[in-house]
Amino acid sequence: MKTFLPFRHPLVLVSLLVVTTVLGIALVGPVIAPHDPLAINQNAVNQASSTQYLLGTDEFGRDILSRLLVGIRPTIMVAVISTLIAAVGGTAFGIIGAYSRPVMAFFVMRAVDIMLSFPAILLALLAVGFWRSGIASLSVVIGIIFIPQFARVAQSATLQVIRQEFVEAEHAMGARYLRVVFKAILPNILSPLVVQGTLTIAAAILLESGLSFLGLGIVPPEPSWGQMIGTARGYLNQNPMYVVWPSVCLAFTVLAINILGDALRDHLDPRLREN
Amino acid sequence: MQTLSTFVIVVGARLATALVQLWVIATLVFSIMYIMPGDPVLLLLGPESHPSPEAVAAMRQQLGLDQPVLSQYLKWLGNAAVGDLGKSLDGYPVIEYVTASLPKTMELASAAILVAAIMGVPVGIAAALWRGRFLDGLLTSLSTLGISVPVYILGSLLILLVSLKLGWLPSSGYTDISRNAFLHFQKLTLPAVTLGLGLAASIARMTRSSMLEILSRDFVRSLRARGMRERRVIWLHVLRNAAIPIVTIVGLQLGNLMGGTVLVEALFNWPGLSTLLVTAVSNRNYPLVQGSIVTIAALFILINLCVDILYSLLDPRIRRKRA
Amino acid sequence: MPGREILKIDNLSVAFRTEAGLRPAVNGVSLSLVSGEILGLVGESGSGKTILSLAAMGLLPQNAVVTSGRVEFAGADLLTARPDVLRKLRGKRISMIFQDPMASLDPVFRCGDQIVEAILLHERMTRRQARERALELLQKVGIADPARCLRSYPHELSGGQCQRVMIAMAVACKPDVIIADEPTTALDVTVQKQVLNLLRGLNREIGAAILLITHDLGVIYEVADRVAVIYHGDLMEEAATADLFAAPCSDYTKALIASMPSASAPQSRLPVITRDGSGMISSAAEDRPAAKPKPAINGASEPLLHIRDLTKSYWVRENALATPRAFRAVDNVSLAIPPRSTLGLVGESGCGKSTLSRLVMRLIEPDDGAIEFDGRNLISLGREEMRAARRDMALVFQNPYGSLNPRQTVTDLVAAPIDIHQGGRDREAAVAKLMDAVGLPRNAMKRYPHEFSGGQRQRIVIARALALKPRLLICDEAVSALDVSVQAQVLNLLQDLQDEFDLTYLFISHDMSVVRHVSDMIAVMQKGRIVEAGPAGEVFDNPKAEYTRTLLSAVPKIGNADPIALEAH
Amino acid sequence: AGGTLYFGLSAEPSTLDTIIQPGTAGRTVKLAMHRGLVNYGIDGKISPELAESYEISPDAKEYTFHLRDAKFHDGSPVTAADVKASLERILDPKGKGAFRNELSIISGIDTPDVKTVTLKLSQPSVSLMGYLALPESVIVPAAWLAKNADNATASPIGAGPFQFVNWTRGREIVVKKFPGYYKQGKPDLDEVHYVFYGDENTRVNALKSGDVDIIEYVPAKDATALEKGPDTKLLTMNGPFMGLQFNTKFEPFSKPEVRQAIAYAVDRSVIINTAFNGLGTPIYGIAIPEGYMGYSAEKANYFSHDIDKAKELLKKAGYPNGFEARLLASSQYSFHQNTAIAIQSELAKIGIKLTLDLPDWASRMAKANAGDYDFAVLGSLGEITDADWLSNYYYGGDKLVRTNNSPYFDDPQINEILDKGRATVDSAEREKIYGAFVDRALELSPLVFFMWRHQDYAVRTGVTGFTNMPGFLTFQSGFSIENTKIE
Ligand SMILES: Nc1ncnc2c1ncn2[C@@H]1O[C@H](COP(=O)(O)OP(=O)(O)OP(=O)(O)O)[C@@H](O)[C@H]1O
Ligand SMILES: Nc1ncnc2c1ncn2[C@@H]1O[C@H](COP(=O)(O)OP(=O)(O)OP(=O)(O)O)[C@@H](O)[C@H]1O
Ligand SMILES: [Mg+2]
Ligand SMILES: [Mg+2]
Repeated sequence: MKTFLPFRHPLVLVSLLVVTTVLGIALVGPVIAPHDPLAINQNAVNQASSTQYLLGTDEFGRDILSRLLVGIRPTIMVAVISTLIAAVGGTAFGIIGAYSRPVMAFFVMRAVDIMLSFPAILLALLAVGFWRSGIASLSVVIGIIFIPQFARVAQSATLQVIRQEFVEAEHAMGARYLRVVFKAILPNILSPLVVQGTLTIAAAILLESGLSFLGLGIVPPEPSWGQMIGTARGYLNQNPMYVVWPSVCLAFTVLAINILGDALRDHLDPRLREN
Repeated sequence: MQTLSTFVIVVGARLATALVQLWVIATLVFSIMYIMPGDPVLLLLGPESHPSPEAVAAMRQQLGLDQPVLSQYLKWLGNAAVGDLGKSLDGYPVIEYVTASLPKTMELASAAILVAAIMGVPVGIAAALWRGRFLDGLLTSLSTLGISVPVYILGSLLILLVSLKLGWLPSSGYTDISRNAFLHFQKLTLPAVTLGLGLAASIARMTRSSMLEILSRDFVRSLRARGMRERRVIWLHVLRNAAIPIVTIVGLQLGNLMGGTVLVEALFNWPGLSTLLVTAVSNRNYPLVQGSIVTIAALFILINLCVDILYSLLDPRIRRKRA
Repeated sequence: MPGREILKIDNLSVAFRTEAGLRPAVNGVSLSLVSGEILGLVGESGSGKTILSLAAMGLLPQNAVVTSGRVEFAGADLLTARPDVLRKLRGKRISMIFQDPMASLDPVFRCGDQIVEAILLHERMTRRQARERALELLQKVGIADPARCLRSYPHELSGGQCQRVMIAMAVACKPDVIIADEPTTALDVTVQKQVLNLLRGLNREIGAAILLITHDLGVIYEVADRVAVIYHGDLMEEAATADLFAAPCSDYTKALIASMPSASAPQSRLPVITRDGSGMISSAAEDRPAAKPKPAINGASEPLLHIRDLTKSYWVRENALATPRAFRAVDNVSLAIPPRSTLGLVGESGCGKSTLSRLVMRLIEPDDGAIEFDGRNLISLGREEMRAARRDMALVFQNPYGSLNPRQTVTDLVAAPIDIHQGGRDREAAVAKLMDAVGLPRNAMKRYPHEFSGGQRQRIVIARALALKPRLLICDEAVSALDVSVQAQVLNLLQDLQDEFDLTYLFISHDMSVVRHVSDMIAVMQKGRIVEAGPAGEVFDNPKAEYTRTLLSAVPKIGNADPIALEAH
Repeated sequence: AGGTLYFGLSAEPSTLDTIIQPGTAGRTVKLAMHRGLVNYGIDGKISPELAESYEISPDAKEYTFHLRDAKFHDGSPVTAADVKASLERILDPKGKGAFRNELSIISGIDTPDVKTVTLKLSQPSVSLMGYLALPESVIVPAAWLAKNADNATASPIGAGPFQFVNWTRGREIVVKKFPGYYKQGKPDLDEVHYVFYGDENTRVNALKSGDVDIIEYVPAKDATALEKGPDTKLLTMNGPFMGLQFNTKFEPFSKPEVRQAIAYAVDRSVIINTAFNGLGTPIYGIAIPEGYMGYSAEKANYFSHDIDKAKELLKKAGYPNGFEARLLASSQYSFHQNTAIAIQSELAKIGIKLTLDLPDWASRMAKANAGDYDFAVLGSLGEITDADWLSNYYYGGDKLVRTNNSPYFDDPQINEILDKGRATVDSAEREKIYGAFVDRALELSPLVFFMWRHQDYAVRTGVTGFTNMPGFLTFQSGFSIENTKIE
């Protein structure tokens, strides 16, 4: 039996707690929200914290706490799905781009270059043209946007790994392509990938608010963290806490994910594992 | 001689591919722009005007938008092939827009990357060296802030503090270096720092991870056994071995800075390529969109080429013998 | 010249933190090193020699803890010294030659730059001077083409060349103490002699004290003044060399000496050290039923592996801008190995042995020539056919650490061929059996490569290569890091497998007595060419090529006994 | 006196072509460089500019202008020929003149002498003066036009207070004082830099930090802070209105009862308090500013916030349980989006379930022009102060889908009233006509209005003479740059 994570570190425990809480709230958020997240209260616009509104209200007088709680689900779904898409797709491209026949690798990497230089805004607009706005389309678009970045990271790491003798040893044993990829390459490029993954999760949440500007995103008035941050930035002077709350939630979630990522990363490196 | 010619062939081949890539991109953009909803003529004729169908038709004809898509495409391609990016729908040559914003974007991007690298790499190294200790936790938390606080908000806070409260730096704008060099750099500082801080965080994360990977290698032990200063071990040997993922992420960021800094450019009113692109897209200014994307893509391809070359310079094992 | 005591290891104990608590590696060892002397340190593979020397340098792995003791050097306790004090001592006054040379060089810097850097760390001179010095050092350690070596990156050098680069760096600043951990495992006997002479010279010239860790008792006998024997982390005995060989005290030492391959007839079973129920250590060769008769060597039978005119060049550059020049690493080599026989390949370090073995596995593509395996030309095989063909061939890499995936456990590593070709059937059991066969404890199965000693890693690689009982096994210095007893165990194993399963071996080694012991035929290689080949007896007794003679004369001897002559009986 | 003024514009003008309506930012720059025969002055009245005086024939079919001795920036005098050439360019049926339609009643342009221009109309119109006063009807030299009419990159030349210096793409347009301007002592400023600040927060910060001296389009959320100062001053004005336009082609919005129900259902103060940060004035009738023709205090509160009435109307229309519909707005402008959100929540109370369609502005415009929506958020104003501005919003006619009207709304009665109003010279008579219009318009309610929104400029203290022009003219406030002084 392998122990999966170095659970013992208190920081890791706390992070685990944060992430499970976030996931838990994603499930039950609408139930525990103290107010209707969409209920407008024109007499309580941009208010600071009070007993009625624990974290204050937004520009519509809606309860920020409720919106945060309800907004977790779309936020997390978009972040996780898009990161998964980007990670799987990007890693595949990257490995092919480094560890395949030269012609194939060349074409794959040049295709990645093309995707990389293709502005997100166009891709998003294209998606708006074709799909209804929503979590699925948004996740796919964001996932695609981050694929090439993953691909470059995976490719560079793979390039380094495949020059090492243990990959040669796999060849000498007659290992199939996929075995080399999964047993020799992947475990050894995992650390930059884990880092890239944690970076992508944060970036995806933030990008979501950027894309809602183009009409692709969680359609208002439905809440999501990215959108809350995006809107709140306009009210920095008037209602500074409006931007603080979602930012803090995001920061803590991302921090927890990062710490878990680090722990996972360090754990996967047997030379660093705490004995 | 022979090396020189192989070099020329290799680079030549890559440049030729670059042209193909640009063509693919241009073609994709062209198709997307036509699929996308929105009509440039309506926007050009003014939001509040109620153009007659004749006027719209006349305008279309004048801009060549009445032609079949394919012939418009071929015409654009023909011109682009000889380096003519065509005219923006407002009549100005696209190249004029591009050459105006390109240097500004490059300047901001380089400054930001410089800030990011100068901050990110040492932070990453420190986190790796103190792995699992307090400093690591602190730096991890700080860089997470850098990742999860949107640049826009970071920038707003900086403006609020440095510019509005303290009055140290101007809040926004761009001044030509020839007109007032001091003011020029003053105005560059805040946007570069804002962008740089966000990027520094990712660089730090990647540096930490990559350093850890190398620090556990045996050769580090033998370097120490030779009595090498820890500083030299870390900064020269370990860092160089750990450089490839770092260079990758810096290259990616540099590329993103070419066309992905809309918010920061807007916040600091920095007239760069991203703003150009976004304005062009929102005005459905097809030639300008084409022109700016092709420029951005060219930069991207160039950066990637440099990064690829850098890989082989950094790690001799990646160097491939080409027949 | 009564030397003064420079390095004093006093009651040193080191342990590793493991999931099961502290696991001791070194137990209360006391040693002292006197200037001007060479102290040989011998002991079983995994007995803690490397850990002991790392402790002395203050370079223990992260998970190691010193549980007791002191290491005194120049009046300071190295175990508690401040980092900058340690730094100033290291390299300049006390230096170390590491066991695995490939893993110990920075892969992204040219070897020349690394040597120059090592020199400039402690000596005040210009880069240019340092470069000249580096060149000179490389010449001294017997590198034929020092200029090219300086320009090369570690991966462009052979194992022996890397090892000599390490040695050059260690001696560059003429330190007072040199800890040499298996410094000659990859060196042919002539170069080995040259290197040992260099160390000796330093030892004489400036009175440097040398701690020489090696498995080669011949080397110990020739160069060491005193010998310390370590077993399972305990110091067994310490005596002057002559005394020790003449009258070993401890059982372990006695057993060790008795296990030397030179002490047995070729292809006979070698004695191995065993511990019986009462803890008594003894050396014994168990008999096994007589082997099947070997096929006749002068080949009526079709050879299993037939190499014809194999040629391979590497492209090297004089400088960054120069035109690459072809460097022939393997030059028109032809060899034939009949099934169920062993071909011993010996030769100068850097002559192309490892390249040849890679070529045979088609890990690199030859420029020219043919490789016929079981009648099929491997070079004409497609990707998938080649993959299948590799089921029947295995290669034990020269650098055991490099060829082990750092993120896999020993079980996964050793079971790899089973997973690849047999879908992982009965892997656990198979691995456990292999572990026993190569003398590794079962509890090693869950550990990762970095937790092992050099010799243990080598055994993991051997176990992996044997997992499927390939028809052809290429061993590239496969037993160089093993002490004589373990070596004997492995050689016996190879012998048994050959007898039982008709395995064929291409055995690359620089240890002439080992080669003599295992080989049916011998090929001698120099500068990429085969200079002599023939039945083992003939080549040893009646060498034709000049180089073969030089080689044979350089073999270290114990007493007046010529180990190879001994073999002949 | 003198000095350089930095003016923070909300966008980069898409063009400086005079006859195109380029939006506020472009107009502001245009009004620095150009003058028409007449323009709207800072008091909101028609002010004679290049024409010293003018007469309108009693049948309102002939307008005569007497030009003053004004010069263009190239030194040439402003002549009747220039006026003719400029107007003809607008009237070109294939041209891109934004107000060609409105001005097309001009059937002939006579130039009896160099200083006199006579316009003959095909039908009587009193609204013509308003259209001539727009920044799109300014006069440019005939010679310049002959050379540069189709050259968008030519440096513009006009007869306004400032002359063009350069346009740094993406950054700013610079103009400098024209010494030969026909108004004595004007302008005061030596140079004006029109700097483009697309982002509203950045624009506000630039003003606060002193990077610019004037900004337009002050976001509602920053208005109070800028008003308080201490370094800034707010120039506030009720300008544009917010409302809804309905696609009347199909049910439910083809039914006037449904539209009225919506007018009753929406609590105006919710929109004002949320989307506009409390700044704005509710409209319960038709968006005719007080003092404009057609305004009636008594009809100004035709609707009230009355949910019951709204439900009743819905029932009458056959939707007792409400219905589902798509509301078009744009995410590019937060006040559009926020208005939509507020409306969505208000209409939910009478059972109307809305899905919001919030694309970027270009897509929104394309949809509006194709009539591709159920109903849409409208944020606009009248171009001219004359009551005829209503035609643009209510007239049916041959083009039933326009940017600002309710698509497919075509009521013969309203069309007739509007035609009559335009041709009637007597203002008492007109007053009555537009009174009738208001009755009919409220009854059918093809457009529903909610509020006047503030259209604010903010200046740094020390900037004087800049005027936020009243009512619909706020977007032409750039005119007052000729009076602007900076300390
Ligand atoms: N990092 C580590 N973690 C845990 N155990 C280790 C580690 N390094 C070495 N060991 C164990 O410590 C023991 C002593 O190792 P050491 O490397 O000193 O052996 P050695 O005498 O040098 O053997 P060899 O001759 O094979 O090189 C071995 O049993 C080895 O498995
Ligand atoms: N990738 C490479 N590029 C250039 N030269 C190389 C490369 N690999 C090996 N060489 C050179 O080819 C020669 C043969 O190397 P090889 O590793 O086969 O030697 P070897 O016989 O195994 O030596 P050793 O006994 O020291 O291991 C050496 O001189 C080495 O420097
Ligand atoms: Mg060892
Ligand atoms: Mg070798």
